[in-house]
Amino acid sequence: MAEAHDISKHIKLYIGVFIALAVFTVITVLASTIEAGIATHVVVALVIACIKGGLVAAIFMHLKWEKTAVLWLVFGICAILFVVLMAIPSLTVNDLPPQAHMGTWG
Amino acid sequence: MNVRMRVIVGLVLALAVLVCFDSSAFGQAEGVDTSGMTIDGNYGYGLPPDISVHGPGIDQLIHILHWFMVLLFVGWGIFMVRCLIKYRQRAGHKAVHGSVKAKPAKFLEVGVVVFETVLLLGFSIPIWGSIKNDLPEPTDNPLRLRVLAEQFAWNFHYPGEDGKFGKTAPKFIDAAMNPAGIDPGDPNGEDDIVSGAMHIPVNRPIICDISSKDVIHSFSLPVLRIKQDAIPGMRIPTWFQATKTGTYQVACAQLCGNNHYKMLAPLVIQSAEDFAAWQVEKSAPAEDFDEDEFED
Amino acid sequence: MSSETLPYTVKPHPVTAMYSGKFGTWLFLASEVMLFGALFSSYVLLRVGAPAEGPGHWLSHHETHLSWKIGGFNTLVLIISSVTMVMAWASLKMGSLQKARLYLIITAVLAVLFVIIKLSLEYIPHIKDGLVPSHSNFFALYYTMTGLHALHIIGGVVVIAYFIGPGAKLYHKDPEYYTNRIECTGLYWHFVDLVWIFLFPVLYLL
Amino acid sequence: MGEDHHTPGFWRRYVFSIDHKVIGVQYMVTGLTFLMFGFCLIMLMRWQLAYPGEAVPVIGKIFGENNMPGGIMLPEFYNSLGAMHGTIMVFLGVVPILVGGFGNYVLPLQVGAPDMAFPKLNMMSYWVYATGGITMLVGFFVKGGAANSGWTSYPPLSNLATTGQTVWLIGMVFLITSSLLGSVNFIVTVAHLRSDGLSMFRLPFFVWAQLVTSFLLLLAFPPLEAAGVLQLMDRLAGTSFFMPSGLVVSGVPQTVAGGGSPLLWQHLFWFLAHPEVYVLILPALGIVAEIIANNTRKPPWGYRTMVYATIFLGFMSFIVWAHHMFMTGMGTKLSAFFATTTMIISIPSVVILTALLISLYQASIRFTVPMLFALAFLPMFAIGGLTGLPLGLPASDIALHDTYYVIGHFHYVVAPGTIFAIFAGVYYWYPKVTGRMMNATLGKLHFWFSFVFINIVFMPMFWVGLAGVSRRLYDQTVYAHGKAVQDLTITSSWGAWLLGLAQIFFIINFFISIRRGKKVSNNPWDATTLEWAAPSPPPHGNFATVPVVYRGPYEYSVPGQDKDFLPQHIAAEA
Repeated sequence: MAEAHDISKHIKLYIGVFIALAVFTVITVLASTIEAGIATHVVVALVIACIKGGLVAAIFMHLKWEKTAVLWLVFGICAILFVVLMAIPSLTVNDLPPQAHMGTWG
Repeated sequence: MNVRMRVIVGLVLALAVLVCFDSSAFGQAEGVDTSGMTIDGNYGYGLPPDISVHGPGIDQLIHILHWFMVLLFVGWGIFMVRCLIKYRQRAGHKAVHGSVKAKPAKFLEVGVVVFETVLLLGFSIPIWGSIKNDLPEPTDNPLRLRVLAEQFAWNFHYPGEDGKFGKTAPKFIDAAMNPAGIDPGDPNGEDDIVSGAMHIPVNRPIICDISSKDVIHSFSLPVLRIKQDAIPGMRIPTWFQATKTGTYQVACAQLCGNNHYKMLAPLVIQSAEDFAAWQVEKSAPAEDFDEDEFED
Repeated sequence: MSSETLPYTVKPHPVTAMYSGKFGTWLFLASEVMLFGALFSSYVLLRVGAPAEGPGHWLSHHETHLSWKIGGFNTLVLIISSVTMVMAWASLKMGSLQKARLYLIITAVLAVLFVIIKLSLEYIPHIKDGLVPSHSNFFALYYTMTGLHALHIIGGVVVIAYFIGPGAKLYHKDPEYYTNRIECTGLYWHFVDLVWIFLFPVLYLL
Repeated sequence: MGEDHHTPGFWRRYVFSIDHKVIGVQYMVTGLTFLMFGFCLIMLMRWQLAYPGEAVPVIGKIFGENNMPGGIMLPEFYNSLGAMHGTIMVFLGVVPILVGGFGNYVLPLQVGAPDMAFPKLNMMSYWVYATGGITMLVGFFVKGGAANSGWTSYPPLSNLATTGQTVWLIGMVFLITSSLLGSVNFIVTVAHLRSDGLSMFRLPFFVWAQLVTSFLLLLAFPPLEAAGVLQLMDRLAGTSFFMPSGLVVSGVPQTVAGGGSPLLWQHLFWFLAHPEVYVLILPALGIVAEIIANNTRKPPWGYRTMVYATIFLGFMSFIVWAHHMFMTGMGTKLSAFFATTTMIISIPSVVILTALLISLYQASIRFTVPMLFALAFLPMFAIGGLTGLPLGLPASDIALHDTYYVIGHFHYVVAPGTIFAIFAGVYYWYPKVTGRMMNATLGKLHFWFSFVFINIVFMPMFWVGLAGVSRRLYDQTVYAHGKAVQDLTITSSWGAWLLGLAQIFFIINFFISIRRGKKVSNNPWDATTLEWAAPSPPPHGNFATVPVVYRGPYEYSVPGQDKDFLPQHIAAEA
């Protein structure tokens, strides 16, 4: 674990991350007001959210300083399963049998 | 003593599994009487009678699978029983610490893999594709009808003479007169037939568009080897072709409420002429829908 | 069994390089990822699968009446609370319980502020306008996701309050153990912040 | 439990204890009670199945006019019993016994730990579980009875169901939370609290099984928790997550917003519930492997293979779930994908089973009571596994989906499979917990009667299923194909009642042996793993001296040794 004098260096970093997060929040709001297709908006918003999330995880949650393979193993498993979980919508909406119809009536 | 009993029990089990198919001989005779209806077919302990074109494929797959299961189980069983007898603890007998090289086990595992691959690619996927994917072309002259499930009845909606379904909407539903919610203002719907019994012609492809008004049901025709969930908000086609006339049963296979068990309808497979006659009789303007005796 | 005699409650394990509490917290967060993942997955499914128009269609921005200003301000509140949380831990590392407590208090106050803003400027006016969960799938998801998130915040406030108050006694007995507990609380707190970082664009901007 | 407020420490020692052994016993006793209760529910249902519409003799009247007027079961009560049987058996019986009971008691001992990594969390998970269990039972007393939409609770049926369903959902949220807390605890315990020298590949197979199980619980349960919250919202706040547009219930168009998807629930549910199947079976395999190694007096064949197979099973179990949904209108591509993953997942199961069978080869087999149950587990699990094949192939599934064949299949896996493993484990570890043996004669009677009757219960179901009889039918005789196999259903019912009677041997044995059982040493089975190095029963903190591990878990019949077993913690002598 980091020593006391490292910590004081960290504090500057924390302030830097805070400013970055605030700036990204402003950017993501601004980006959403620009005229563009929904796909572009989704990509931009998610990329910015991922960067922000990455900063929080790396700096605030100290992942940058963790020296542990075990944790990455857990993250790896979790990430794979998360991807599987996020595949559910496409499983439900895509690959219906031919001539299947959404809706009971009509 | 334990060992001997084990052998006997094992043998009885294996025998029991062996007679598991083609065992309709144990069953009851033709013409079972249920709910005041005479149902055709010979029902017994094995698979029910099969009167569909694609059914033999499914039955064959089930048979092959069970022979494979019996073979594997008996093989395992013989090995196990032999081990239990030969390597039981007794004076002068000691276990061997070292690990045996189990080549047969590897063969077995590879064999299982190969066999499963064959079943999957050679049987299951083609059969599934032909039932769920390759719907009959219009040139095959299929009869298309809608199956609309509700708690606890089946509604069979036929397009009638013109081959076109009338528009449907929930607001037109009238439990007695218009259970399928056909728009009275739609000319396509004028000759539509809605019946509580499923009448279909023999030897002609049937496409059913299956849906539900309320909860999830499952449209099951055991004698035709057909099953498809009826899901509200979706209309899913499935098709089949019957090879024999007679009166059978439509079943619900998915728990749908208190009277789930009573959610059955007659399945009447008729010759083309009889079916045409039935259609004419039903589309006569007098009563669009007669209350079916199976409905609650 | 008192936890003092269990190994690795304070010192990191040589293989995992974490003390037990931290490993446990990370595992718990992994399950939280799956929890919120399932909700995001449902969001995508319901949005993509919704009819284009008519009953059950997905609400457009004009129909949701959600203000990005309030959402954005709340985002800032949470980010600041994350900074103060990590500062609390850093202060403990530098040996000052006094400062750490101050930072924890700020964190808790910001968290309460977040909830108050959410309630008074969003939930209550919305419900008065008839934008209740049963209004549409958008609002159903909005209330479920933000509601679950708010419950996580409230849970966090309880834990933080415990460590400001009675829990702080541990510091005098075993400062390192206390610091570790604040670190674990911090991990959880940052995760809650992280979830909001995704919730904000998904619900307010897209 | 007494009202013993005067003795200080009673509550801390026996009720709100943080000792993993007390918690393990609490889980075990609560779990076994629920198991028996769940079994009673099905014994009651089996009367209606065997003799539809006839009044239940003797006890029929006590269930009240709302459930059984004149002793005749109503369909709604039948559905409640069915749903609660499934829920209680899986979530309140088997999982708490396997993971909470055996896992809590045995796992820390087997890794040589003084306790679980988070003892207070451990206590909390038990009490959250108990709360969940009580909540589930409360369902029977609310208006409309307990949940009656099946243990799978498919919406929209469950959305429209009576209040019992809400209670069920709240109960599930408790149970899921309890499992999550427990699994975090298990993983950290295995990772951090192993004795010196106990490397991962020296862990007993049971510990590996528990570890993989914990990961399954940790990562598969949260989606169901989310789904449960969504269904609660549907039921309480009137949302329509699972309600599509255009629903018409009993002829009345519904006024909900609509736009939801009934299949979303099924995906989220089976995302948990398929891994859940492996949660039910992996610890059972672990128990069986322990007992087979101990009673064959030789190392089990292919220990590493089994470990890898288990890890692979765990992974694969997350990507097979949609084989429960072949009939929901799935295209060819998806069904082919899930059929393929299902075939793939059968391979490691075959590998584990084969490894356990080969372990019998060149062994010296002791037919102790736990060994009898463990041996019976093998063919029973084989039948359960093999009959999964026709269900995993979409084509044959068309005929067999939602029939009694499915019931037969998964009951062979969990009843004569997992529950036999539970009995094996109880007989095996009983002397560790109490310091006394259970009676062997009663145990053998219990085994043979159970073995015969349980097959009479479940074997006929395959024929009933092949005949095409749907599951969850209140009365199958309304169907021609159901009437033809009614005599098999009657056979099943008698099997179930006799199986119930056979459990009396166990119950008597279980309670009498606490006081009257033969006193035995710390290691009555001549076993090698670390739990036998502790005193019986182990004191607070478990081991007098912290054990150091010198070798793998199953060094039996090592050549050149006096005894036929070499415990893990004994330093080798030349």
